[in-house]
Amino acid sequence: MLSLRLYMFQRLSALLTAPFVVGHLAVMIYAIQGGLSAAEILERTQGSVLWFLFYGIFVVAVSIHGAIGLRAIALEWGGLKGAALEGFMWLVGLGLLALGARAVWAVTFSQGVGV
Amino acid sequence: MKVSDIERHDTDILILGTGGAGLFAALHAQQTAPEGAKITIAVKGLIGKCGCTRMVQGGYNVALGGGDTVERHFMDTINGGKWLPNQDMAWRLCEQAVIRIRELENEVGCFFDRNADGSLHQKAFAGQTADRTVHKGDLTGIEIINRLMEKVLASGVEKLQEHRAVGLIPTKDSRALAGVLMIDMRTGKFRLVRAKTVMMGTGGGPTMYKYHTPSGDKTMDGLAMALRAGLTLRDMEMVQFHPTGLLAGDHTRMTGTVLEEGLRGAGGQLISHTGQRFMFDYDDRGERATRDVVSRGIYAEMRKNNNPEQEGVFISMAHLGPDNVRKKFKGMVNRCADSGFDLAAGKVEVVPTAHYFMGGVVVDVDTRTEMEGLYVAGEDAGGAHGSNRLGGNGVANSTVYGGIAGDTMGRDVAGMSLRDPDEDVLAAEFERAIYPLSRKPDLVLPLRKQLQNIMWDDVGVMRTEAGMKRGLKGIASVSEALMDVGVEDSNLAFNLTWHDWLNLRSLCDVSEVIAKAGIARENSRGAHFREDYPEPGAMEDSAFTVATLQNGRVAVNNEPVQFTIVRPGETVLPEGAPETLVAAQ
Amino acid sequence: MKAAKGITSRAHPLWLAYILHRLSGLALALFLPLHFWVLAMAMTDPVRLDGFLHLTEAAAVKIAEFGLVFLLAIHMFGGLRLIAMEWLPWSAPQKTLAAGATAGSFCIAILFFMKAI
Amino acid sequence: MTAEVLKVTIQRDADRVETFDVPAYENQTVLDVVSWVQQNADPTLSYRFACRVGMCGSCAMMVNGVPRWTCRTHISKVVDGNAVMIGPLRNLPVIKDLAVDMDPFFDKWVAAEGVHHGALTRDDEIAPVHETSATRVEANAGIECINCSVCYAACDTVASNPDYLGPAALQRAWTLLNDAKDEGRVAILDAVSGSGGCHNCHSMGSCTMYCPNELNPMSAIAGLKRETAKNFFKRGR
Ligand SMILES: Cc1cc2nc3c(=O)[nH]c(=O)nc-3n(C[C@H](O)[C@H](O)[C@H](O)COP(=O)(O)OP(=O)(O)OC[C@H]3O[C@@H](n4cnc5c(N)ncnc54)[C@H](O)[C@@H]3O)c2cc1C
Ligand code: HEM
Ligand code: SF4
Ligand code: F3S
Ligand code: FES
Repeated sequence: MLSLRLYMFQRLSALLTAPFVVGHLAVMIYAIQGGLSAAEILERTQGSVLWFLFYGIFVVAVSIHGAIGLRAIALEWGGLKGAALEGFMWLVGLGLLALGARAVWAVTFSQGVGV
Repeated sequence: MKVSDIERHDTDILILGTGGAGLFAALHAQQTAPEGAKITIAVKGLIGKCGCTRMVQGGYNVALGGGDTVERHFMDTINGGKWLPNQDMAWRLCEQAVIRIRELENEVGCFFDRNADGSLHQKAFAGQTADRTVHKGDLTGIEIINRLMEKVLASGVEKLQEHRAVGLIPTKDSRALAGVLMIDMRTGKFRLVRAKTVMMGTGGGPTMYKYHTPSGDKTMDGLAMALRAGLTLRDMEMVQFHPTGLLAGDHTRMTGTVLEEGLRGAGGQLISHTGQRFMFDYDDRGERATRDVVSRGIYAEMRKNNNPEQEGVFISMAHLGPDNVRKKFKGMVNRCADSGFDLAAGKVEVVPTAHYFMGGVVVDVDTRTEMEGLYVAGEDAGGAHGSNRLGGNGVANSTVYGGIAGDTMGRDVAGMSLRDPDEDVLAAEFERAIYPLSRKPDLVLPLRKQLQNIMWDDVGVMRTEAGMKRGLKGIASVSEALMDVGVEDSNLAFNLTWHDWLNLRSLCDVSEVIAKAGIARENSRGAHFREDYPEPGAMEDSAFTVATLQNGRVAVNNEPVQFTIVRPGETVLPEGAPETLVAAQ
Repeated sequence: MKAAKGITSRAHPLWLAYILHRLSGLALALFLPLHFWVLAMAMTDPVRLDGFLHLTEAAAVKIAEFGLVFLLAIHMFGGLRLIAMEWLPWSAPQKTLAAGATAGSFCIAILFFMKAI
Repeated sequence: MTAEVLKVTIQRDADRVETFDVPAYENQTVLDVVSWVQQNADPTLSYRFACRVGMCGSCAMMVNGVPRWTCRTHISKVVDGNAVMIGPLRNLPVIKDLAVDMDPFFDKWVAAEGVHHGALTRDDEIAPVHETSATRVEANAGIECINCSVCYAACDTVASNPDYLGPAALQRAWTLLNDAKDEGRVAILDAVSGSGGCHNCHSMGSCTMYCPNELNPMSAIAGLKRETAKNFFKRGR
């Protein structure tokens, strides 16, 4: 029961996500050389407003996109309907957002504003 | 099952059938009926998905200027019908077609093929003196019926789908119609639908011939019901054969289906069993002669050959270039390919095939019948075509008169009320329909084949008195044998075998009328060809046959044609009008 | 899954593209919370995060990650393909696009894999 | 075909199949095989057909799991050895045996505004239309649909989302949207943007793959998505 609005949000958030995914992948391919470590990640991201924005927007877009996506699957394969379906979508969306926000916060500003 | 089990249902306007006639009647009735009038449409199949209007290929005849006029269309129709048509009906057909085609394009939303300048494209079928046939590729009927069907589905009329009408039930004094007895085919239950006005548009359908084109649901039910209800039928000997039906063997329903006229028009050649072209032996227009002439030519060749292994003749297109044929006749080529034939490069076996029924119920120009409350339009109504229907006049006829029936009913219904049925007739019709359920079950199909062979051999493309008399005996014996064939009654829901039985019942009843009317006409006109009377007779003395049931027996009489608009030898065209406007091919 | 009943001949490129897109989206959506949870350890338990990150050395985990990147790539290309066909006024070379999307995803994933080794 | 006898298995109920031995003949279609069973072996077998030449769209069934027009499918094209499995068309309620209730399909056709919205009347001249204009070409692409429901049966989205209007109805809406004579633009766009609308389609393409008429509902639906998206930006809804 994807109406036009949900459809548009999903497509637009997908388009928004795409450059971030590419960026993220590029960083991963670059970063993974020589193995990953917490320090390495944090060194890059701690205290950076840019990285905060990068991952922040990424998380918001993906939460919207993923929630609407799972809604379709819940409807078609899970048989959810009506309020249960909408509730499920919001739960997924807000859940992803919360977890994502926490993660972004963790890798950027959780130790205070750095250099 | 008992008579008391019949469910009763009331409506104001009841329409039987959803071909061009039925669907147009529904739309027009809605436009003219008083506010709140209930309209019900009942049909043997699904709305818009049965009947022959959907199968129309070539197109729709209408005079739209460019030199062509209603007068010219009318003269072609009269000439084509060999002076037998009811002239007022033929005139109304030609005149109203102009309005109906605009209605189809503008209100119903059909799209017909255009010329490069954006105007409607028109072509000429055989027998026409102007490029007059409007079409949508070679699938004109699909376009017309799909669009009409949408309109009707969206209009909110009451739908009784897969409801088969089995009997017209009059009032006690049998002056007026009270309602129609039906079988709800999905459940096998009976339903009497009372209505103030009923339009019958069940579309005839000469499917009692071994080779036939109409859809499987058409089995002359309407005419059989009308006959039993005491109505007068006219022109019942007039069965049109299409020259090129696909011959794909005994065991496929594909056999008999039409290979379109356009193939011959484009230069397709007919080849006999000896590999020779033969049509020029019969007519100097060769393969491009009219349907009746080509049908007889093919039939004669088949008789010469008389080989049960290879009955038909062949149509060959390959000389026009297989790729060209594939492009121009994609639909036909694909259809042939599905049954294993290569129309583009090879040759395909064909036979004449029963296509259209010119005969039908006698009506006035407003589709009213002798029975108050009953209206008939489309192929069920007789008169507009006389002895032969021009290609393209069939769908024009059903849509024009269907609309007229809707308008007429919409107006008449205001002053009418529901009538009480004659319960005795109701009981008799009910008993008639459940008759086979109490007999020992047996196969229906062999009898149907038997009837089809008899009609093909003895009451077919070429007829003689002796043949038709033999045919009558054959029909009677099938008819009798049918009464000994029962149908298993364990489950009557969607029981096609029961309906096969009822179909054959209608076909037997009407076959008898066809043969009797054929015997009564001792000359050859249009579709009716008597080897023992090959001459057409004097046009001035033209008469048409009328058949009625009198004391349980079919009686046929002749009635003189009233030349209300034009007399033989005269024309309504202005002086000096050219013979034909069609450019020589 | 009612969808599995009835029709049996689904194996045509566009249907495969659809199911791949759906399964990859589903897998991504399931993986994402895990991913977030692990990253959030940066805040709560940096040592354990390192422990996890070291795991990336193990072959099994490598392959899992390869799969993940592959999923992400395949889903992205598949999704862009869909949006392109829906919003851009062309649609004929659908199958080519579907194949192209899969091929592109493979390239990225393999690149990732090579670097990872 | 080499087999002299076909093993024809027919789905009689959700969980009951029956197998019949049917003599093989030349030029036999799937419809002929089904008819043979009803006419000779089991007189109570139910199915539907009318035109027998691929024009009416009332004979579609599942043949070896694939939706097809049975009247136009030569049996040799589908037999597996000498066996074939025939069932009622998918995604529609079964009335009995092989006959399904097509009403939901047509209800959705109407719900998608699949009906002409005209401003002209029978008193107006027929408007000139150029067959080569871009919109006419687009409208013509889907116009030969015979509403057989084969695409509707092929689509998994229809199977799992009862509200989804389905490929044929949406294709009709797209045709009308491109029809210069049609005045229902707003109504159509609204109808296809609702909860069962075109946005449910996942472009899985089974509709286009199996349409016996070689039509392309998938691309028509993509067209609707494009138009509705454009409209979204313009009207903000
Ligand atoms: C293959 C083919 C091609 C043709 N091509 C052309 C052409 O190119 N041009 C042209 O002008 N004409 C053509 N015709 C003729 C044309 O189709 C008919 O003249 C016309 O369509 C008849 O319309 P109708 O409404 O009277 O009947 P139909 O369209 O046949 O409709 C009859 C309806 O009545 C229903 N019915 C039947 N019995 C019962 C019952 N007992 N109870 C309830 N309902 C019942 C049927 O199911 C059907 O819905 C062609 C015919 C065929 C078969
Ligand atoms: C890289 C950018 C991405 C793009 C371009 C993209 C695009 C799309 C598109 C167009 C759809 C709609 C499919 C349909 O309706 O048939 C979709 C569905 C989906 N996406 Fe994404 N997506 C991206 C990233 C992601 C991510 C990171 C996730 C993880 C949460 C995700 C999860 C989903 C899910 C669960 C669906 C539903 C699948 C379905 O309905 O079949 N997507 N995506
Ligand atoms: S689009 Fe094709 S498959 Fe679908 S209903 Fe129309 S003709 Fe049948
Ligand atoms: S199969 Fe169904 S999902 Fe869309 S492309 Fe066709 S409607
Ligand atoms: S019987 Fe009409 S399409 Fe098959």
